[in-house]
Amino acid sequence: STNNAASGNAEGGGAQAANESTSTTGAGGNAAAAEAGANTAENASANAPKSDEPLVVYLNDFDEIIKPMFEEATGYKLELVTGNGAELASRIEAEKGNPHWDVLWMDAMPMIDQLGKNGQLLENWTPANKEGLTDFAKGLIPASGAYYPTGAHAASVIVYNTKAYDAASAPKTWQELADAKFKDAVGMADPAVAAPAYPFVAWFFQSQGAEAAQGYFESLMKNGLRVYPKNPNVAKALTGGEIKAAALQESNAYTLKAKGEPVDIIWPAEGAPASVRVAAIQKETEHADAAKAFVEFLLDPKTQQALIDQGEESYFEPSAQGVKAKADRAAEAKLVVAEAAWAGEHEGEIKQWFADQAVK
Amino acid sequence: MRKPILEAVGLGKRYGKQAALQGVGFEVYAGEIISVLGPSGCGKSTLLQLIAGLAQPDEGELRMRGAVIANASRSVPPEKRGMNMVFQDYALWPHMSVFDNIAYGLRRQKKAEAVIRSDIAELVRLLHLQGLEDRLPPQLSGGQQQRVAIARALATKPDLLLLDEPLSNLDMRLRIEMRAEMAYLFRRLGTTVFHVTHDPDEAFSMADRIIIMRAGGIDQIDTPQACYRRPATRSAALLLGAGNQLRGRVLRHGEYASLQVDGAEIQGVPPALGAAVRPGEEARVLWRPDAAQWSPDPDCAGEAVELVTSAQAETAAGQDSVRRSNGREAGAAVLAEARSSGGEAAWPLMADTLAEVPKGASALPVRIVHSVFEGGHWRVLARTAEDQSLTFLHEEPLPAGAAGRLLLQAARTFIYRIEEEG
Amino acid sequence: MRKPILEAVGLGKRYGKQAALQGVGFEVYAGEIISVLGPSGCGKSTLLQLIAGLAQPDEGELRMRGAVIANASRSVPPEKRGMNMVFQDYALWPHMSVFDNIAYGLRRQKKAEAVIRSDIAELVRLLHLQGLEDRLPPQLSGGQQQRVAIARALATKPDLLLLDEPLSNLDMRLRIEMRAEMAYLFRRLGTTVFHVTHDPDEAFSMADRIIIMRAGGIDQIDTPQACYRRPATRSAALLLGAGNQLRGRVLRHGEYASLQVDGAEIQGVPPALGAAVRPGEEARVLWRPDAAQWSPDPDCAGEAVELVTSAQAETAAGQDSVRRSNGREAGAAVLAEARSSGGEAAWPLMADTLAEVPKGASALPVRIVHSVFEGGHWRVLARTAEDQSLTFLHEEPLPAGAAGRLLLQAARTFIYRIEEEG
Amino acid sequence: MRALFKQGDRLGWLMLALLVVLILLPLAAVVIQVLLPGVFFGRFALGDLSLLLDIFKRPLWFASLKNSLLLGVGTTVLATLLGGGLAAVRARWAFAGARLLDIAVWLLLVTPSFILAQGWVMFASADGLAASWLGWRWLHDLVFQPAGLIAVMTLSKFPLAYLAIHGALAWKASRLGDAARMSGASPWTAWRTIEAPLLLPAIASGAMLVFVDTVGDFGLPASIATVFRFPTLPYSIYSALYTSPIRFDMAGALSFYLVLLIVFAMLVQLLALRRARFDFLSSRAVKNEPRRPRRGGWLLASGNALFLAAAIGIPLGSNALMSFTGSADAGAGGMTMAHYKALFNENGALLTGLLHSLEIAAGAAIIALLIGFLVAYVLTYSQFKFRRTIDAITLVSLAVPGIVLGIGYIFIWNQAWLEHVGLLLYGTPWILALAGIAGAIPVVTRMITGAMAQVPGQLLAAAQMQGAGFALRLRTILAPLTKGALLSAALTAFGSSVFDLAISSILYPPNYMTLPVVINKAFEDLKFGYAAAATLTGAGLVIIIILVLELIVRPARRTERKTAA
Ligand SMILES: Nc1ncnc2c1ncn2[C@@H]1O[C@H](COP(=O)(O)OP(=O)(O)OP(=O)(O)O)[C@@H](O)[C@H]1O
Ligand SMILES: Nc1ncnc2c1ncn2[C@@H]1O[C@H](COP(=O)(O)OP(=O)(O)OP(=O)(O)O)[C@@H](O)[C@H]1O
Ligand SMILES: [Mg+2]
Ligand SMILES: [Mg+2]
Repeated sequence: STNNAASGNAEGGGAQAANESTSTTGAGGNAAAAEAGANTAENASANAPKSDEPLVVYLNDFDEIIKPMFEEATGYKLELVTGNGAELASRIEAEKGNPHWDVLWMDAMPMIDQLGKNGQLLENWTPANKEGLTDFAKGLIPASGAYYPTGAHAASVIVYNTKAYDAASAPKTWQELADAKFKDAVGMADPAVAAPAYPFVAWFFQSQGAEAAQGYFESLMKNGLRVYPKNPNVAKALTGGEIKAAALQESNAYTLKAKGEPVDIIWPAEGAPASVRVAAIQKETEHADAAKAFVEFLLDPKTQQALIDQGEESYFEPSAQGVKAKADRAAEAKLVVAEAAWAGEHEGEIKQWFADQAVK
Repeated sequence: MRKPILEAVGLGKRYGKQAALQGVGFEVYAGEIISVLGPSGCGKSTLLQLIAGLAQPDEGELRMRGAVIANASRSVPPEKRGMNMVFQDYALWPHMSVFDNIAYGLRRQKKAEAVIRSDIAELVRLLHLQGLEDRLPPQLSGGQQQRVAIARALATKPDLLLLDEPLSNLDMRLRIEMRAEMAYLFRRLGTTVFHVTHDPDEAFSMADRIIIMRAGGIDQIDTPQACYRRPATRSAALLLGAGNQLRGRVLRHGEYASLQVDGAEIQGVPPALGAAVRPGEEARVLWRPDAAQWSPDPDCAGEAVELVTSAQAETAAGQDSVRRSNGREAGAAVLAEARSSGGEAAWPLMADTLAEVPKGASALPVRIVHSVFEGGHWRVLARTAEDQSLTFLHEEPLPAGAAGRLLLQAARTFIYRIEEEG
Repeated sequence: MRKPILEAVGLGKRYGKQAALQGVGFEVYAGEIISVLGPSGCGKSTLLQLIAGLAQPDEGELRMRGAVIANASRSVPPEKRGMNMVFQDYALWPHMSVFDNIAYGLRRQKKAEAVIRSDIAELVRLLHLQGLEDRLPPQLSGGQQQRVAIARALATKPDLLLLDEPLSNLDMRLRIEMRAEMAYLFRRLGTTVFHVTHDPDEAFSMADRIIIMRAGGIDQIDTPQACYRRPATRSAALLLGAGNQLRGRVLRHGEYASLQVDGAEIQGVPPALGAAVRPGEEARVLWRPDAAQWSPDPDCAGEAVELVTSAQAETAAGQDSVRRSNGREAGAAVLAEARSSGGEAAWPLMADTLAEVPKGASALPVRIVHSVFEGGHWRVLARTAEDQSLTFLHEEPLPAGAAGRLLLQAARTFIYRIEEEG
Repeated sequence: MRALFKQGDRLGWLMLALLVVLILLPLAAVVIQVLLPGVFFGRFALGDLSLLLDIFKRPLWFASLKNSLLLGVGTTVLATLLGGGLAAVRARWAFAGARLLDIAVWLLLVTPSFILAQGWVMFASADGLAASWLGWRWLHDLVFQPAGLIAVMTLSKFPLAYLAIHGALAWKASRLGDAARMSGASPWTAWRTIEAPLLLPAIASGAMLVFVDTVGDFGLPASIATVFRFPTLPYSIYSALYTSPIRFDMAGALSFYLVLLIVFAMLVQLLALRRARFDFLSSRAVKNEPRRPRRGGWLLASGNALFLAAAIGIPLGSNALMSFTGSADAGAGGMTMAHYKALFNENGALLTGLLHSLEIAAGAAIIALLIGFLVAYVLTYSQFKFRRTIDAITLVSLAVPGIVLGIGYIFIWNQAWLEHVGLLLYGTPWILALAGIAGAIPVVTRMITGAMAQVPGQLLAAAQMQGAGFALRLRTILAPLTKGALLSAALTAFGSSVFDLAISSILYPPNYMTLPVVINKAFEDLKFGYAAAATLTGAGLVIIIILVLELIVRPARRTERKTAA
């Protein structure tokens, strides 16, 4: 992409940067909006009636802090729709005829990847902050540039109740969860229902092949695996004693631990399948400048640092270089990612397989 | 000529397969009181429902002041018809006090509260409901509920008032008082009234015209007198009290027809409607229990007299000899008077020469079964030679088994063809 | 001596402050039919409720076959009393067909289904409900509902049957038929019956004894004849048809008392209960409209005759002269007959010498107001010299304004003290 | 009465139109995805109709259908018995704590089912309160199995039956019961054969509500059924919707089966109510006043207390504990008011959410009451041809998971052309109000229909004869006679839509948080204490509002009695 250089110097999602970047995209339809973005809100309203409308972002986390942060930093107004990943996905799909969102910022990379494939996302735009991303993050950016990762966290880590096990007796690898030692003691979220659980199983299916993965999960189920609708249910079951160990979303796990619950976290050596939070812009957005400014803002290391320091879901691996992860987050946290395109394509059948397991 | 306020043409109404009304037509003139008489289940309430607009006819048409208010395809809603109604089951609102029940219609008319109060005070007085204004309907007796229902309907001073057996739950005294007062009130207000009743006396005393119904149709519409004197059908005759009916074979036909009944020849008025009776065919003869006069057979006379004597002894001395004037039993007496008054006596009956049957009358031999006290008279059950049973009224009880003859006046004896059933 | 099946002693029941019943006591013998008569709201239904066990007395006691079944502290539940009841408002179950309504009690008795079917077929026939067995109650006419209610109560063949105005919604013919059939049935089955009615004829024809109630208490318990001949209270007299009442001042007291009423002296039967009337005090005189005989003043006679003549012309020729035997109007005729029959004439009245008043009778000068047709007779409204109004029955209408005298028989004229109100 | 027809017909069409717009259209929009998957995005490719038959091929779907049916029928039977029994006892007798029963019923009704489920899980799980505090280890196995699920469902759903039946008990058919006693029936037989059957319309309504609500519930079965797999239709719908590529067509096919279940239930109801009449209110009808029992008052009181301890104490007690400790493990942490404090200091997210929810719920309840009342009128008194259709539609929004309906709402109300006519309601709070109304209609209509069945048309006809127009008749005769049910219906609608999560989470406009969204979010962020505190506070507030409203409307009864005495 040739455009990214134009805003290479920009740090933060300033109005200035947005102006420059759009002026070079050559996307004529956006010219008016671009100009408006460059001026103050009042000026803008005179030229383009839509420009003082807020930017609408659908997101599943960080809703408390992102709005003031962004508005303060850029002067754009922001409106948020929060929800869990699955609900938002449905909503986005249902809105397909007349989308209300300008930017998506969710940890649902396979789904967003599919949106890109269906041509719903703004492509061929390179944010200035792309260069500042880590290699791991850069590796996740699709060729079309339809979305950019803002961070990644483990869709599942192994968490155990310290009252039941100690560091020695606790399960340490994914494989171990199928061990008879842990019969009737392990829980996880239902990939058919809980959005974050999908990247977890997708990695098994992609890396091990469908059969091996199915064999693995079947062995877990035979071992009395309890499948809860969502991760919070798993967390409660774990602290409540219903189960003793679980494959639990990273942020949930650390939240529990931070609250003083008797749990401990194990990062399996083979890696924890990651859920990648990405940001994407709607193709037909009428607020392209603000949208781009928002994505730039998210890729800004300062923003990411702020999210880690103040955010609710602060346990993640930042995508920008030079950002320090949470201090109590394991240093050796190894993330592995199922390829987004692959995961997106196979999502239907894999989830279906899991849903059908519910019958057995 | 007066224009009718309400006209019905060929009204029909069915419930499922069953026809509750068919081919009903009549006219009602402003200010008239019409009483509808008919056996239970003949469609009286259904007719009122159609007039009220609470049901829609399946056939025919209803017009009010010339404008169609209901036919099979359209129906002016009840509240726009300016009528009111007393329902057979009262339909009082259980959640409202007596006062509110009565005031409801007045409030709908947006009357001032003071006017409402005084109107209701008046109605409450008229219907003897004083002191009950604050009760709820379930706290009233049956008759009180019925009176509240009447008051509620009278309150709105409707053009046309529909009354469905409005006095059925009242004691006789109140009923007679109420019907007199209501008739007076309606005439004073010029209210047109359509009044269903099962009490012929009520119909006679209130109505300008009577509609006699049977099995969903109308048998007769006429003045009370005309209906009384010549009921159009057997059913009408039965309704109007002609409770005795015997079968016989027609002998002669003319101004009076005559029938061979169990050996005796009975003269009577032939049917006013339909085909004339033909000699030889079977027919029925009907008369009111009070239209027959008992005359004992000479050989039994002594017995009968004896019983009368013992009955006299039973009562307070001296009262009995005049006790008889009470009522419907007095046929013989009337005849006696007619004779003694020297007028053109149509029935020159000698009280002592019983074999002689007066002109215009017939004699039917009967045997007494038993006697039932009914206040002013005894109701005597008897049987004819061929065991058809009948009743008549007599001033004293008659001994079972006594034989004698009943004298029936031709003008008050009605003959109907068998096929005019109902 | 027979033992009573049901005894009531000092029964009292109040609704809030208002006493619906007080001090009610009576005895009922097995197989008796008791009719309860009383003005609307006097407590008849309440009394039935107490007997049925649906309400509990506040005072007094009810015994059945000697055992207490209800007093203020205990009450045998209704289903254990072996009674059944026809409710004034029928209380049919809307969710059950006619058949199921009637079968309910039989099913409770665990009768075989075949027996139930045949029992019900019988009842359905008796009550003319053929073809309605599968209907739901709201799909019946008022009279049909009432008959279903009767059938339901008869079905269980109770020891004691309570009937609350069971025939009020039936036409006259059916009413007379039903009461005869029911009386026959009860006597055959030996059912003891407690029967509330507002129709004196019904009471007279069905009852062994009549209870006359007023304002929560009992005024009279006696045989129909005795009640008819000497109503114990003014209220009873009114209930039993003595609808005329005038005020006057007592002149004399004795076997017959006499009253000065608007200038005339009227003789009548003094009250049977309570203190005797004292000369000088105010009192009321009551009589039945059919117990009075009209005699026109000589100077008006021509006018009256003329009207009679025109009335004759109005009807079919030849009928009119015998039309009069119809009914309650026949006082004069009776007298005439009495005279002509040569018996010990108590009332030697000459039809042409009107000034002469027979012994045992009184003459009251009146002036005619108007006449109302009532079937067999006309009801004539008249006023006394001092404008008290009254009615009597006459065979023909009388011209308004005509003056004349009413002849009242002392034995059928009742005198009551003013304080015996109600 | 029959003449209320014409009016009924006009009204019938109006109501049908309204219900179609509010409920059927959105649902149809989803179901039609089976036929025309792209219809709302301008693609008219024919879908694969064989999807509808997949219910017999896919093990999951088939099991879901079976389980839903089992759960629905089981819960319906038990909850109707329980609710009906309680309502009968409550209406007949006055006993200590009777008022608590009412409150408990409202509490259960307004609390979202996932919160109730959570309470049960906390209590009954292997290391839960029952095991750790009371040592009831057996409880775990008892609860976590299909029968246990049905039991828990029963304890959560009986309020619907209770309210529907209690509303219809406002008037007493005592004369009819008396007639039965006279025919030799014992009090119990009289109740069984006369009084209870006369309540059949209300019982059927209650049962229907329970059935439909059970069949449509996702949260509770999903949470309880973790140990034993027990997928239900809503589960399958969720998994279809939460699977990308998102399969609206599958959700549509499954919703179609939910609708079939309703039709099935309605057939059963039709059979039960066939040909009978239940209008017993006459001039003799008296208001039902609970009496003190002669004996056994304490039995009722303690039975009630025990029952409340189970039905309310367990699910809400566990949550309450959670709200004070933030942890299911009661021993840890100790008691704290922190969560409650937090409710009010986090820049008021909860407060504004709560206000939004109350606003929407109040508006929705009032409008739904109006619609429900008119719909019930059409169902009860008119001969409108499509009465059954109306009847069926009113139930749909309860059975079909809110998210499906929500998606339908998006389809319908987010079409670009609507913008030109100013009706682009999606994205505005109006859409929530509409959805709220749609959600409230089933409950409202059912409850009112049950009570209305008792009022004979004759009473309306009488008013009509007095010159009262349609609206007036409804206002002065029908509404007062069904007042109890109307109140229950409105309050139920209000209470349950305050917490209606599914619909609001998919439809809420940007920056228009509602209470359930806030709570759900706290839950997802593992702020269990906060979530519990927010739920209890919200529920408490709603209950207070409900009780106050009841106090304002109900005492009319007492004054009425005074003037009567
Ligand atoms: N809803 C209904 N469904 C079916 N049949 C009905 C319905 N209502 C009335 N009927 C029948 O129609 C006929 C006429 O009924 P209607 O009520 O008009 O009689 P009625 O003349 O008023 O009798 P009654 O004097 O007993 O009140 C009756 O045979 C009755 O059974
Ligand atoms: N529930 C009640 N509350 C208050 N008063 C009542 C109640 N029920 C009846 N009453 C009153 O008690 C009196 C007696 O009523 P009851 O029903 O016994 O009269 P009734 O003799 O049967 O009259 P009717 O012939 O009119 O049916 C009436 O004045 C009535 O108003
Ligand atoms: Mg009728
Ligand atoms: Mg009564």
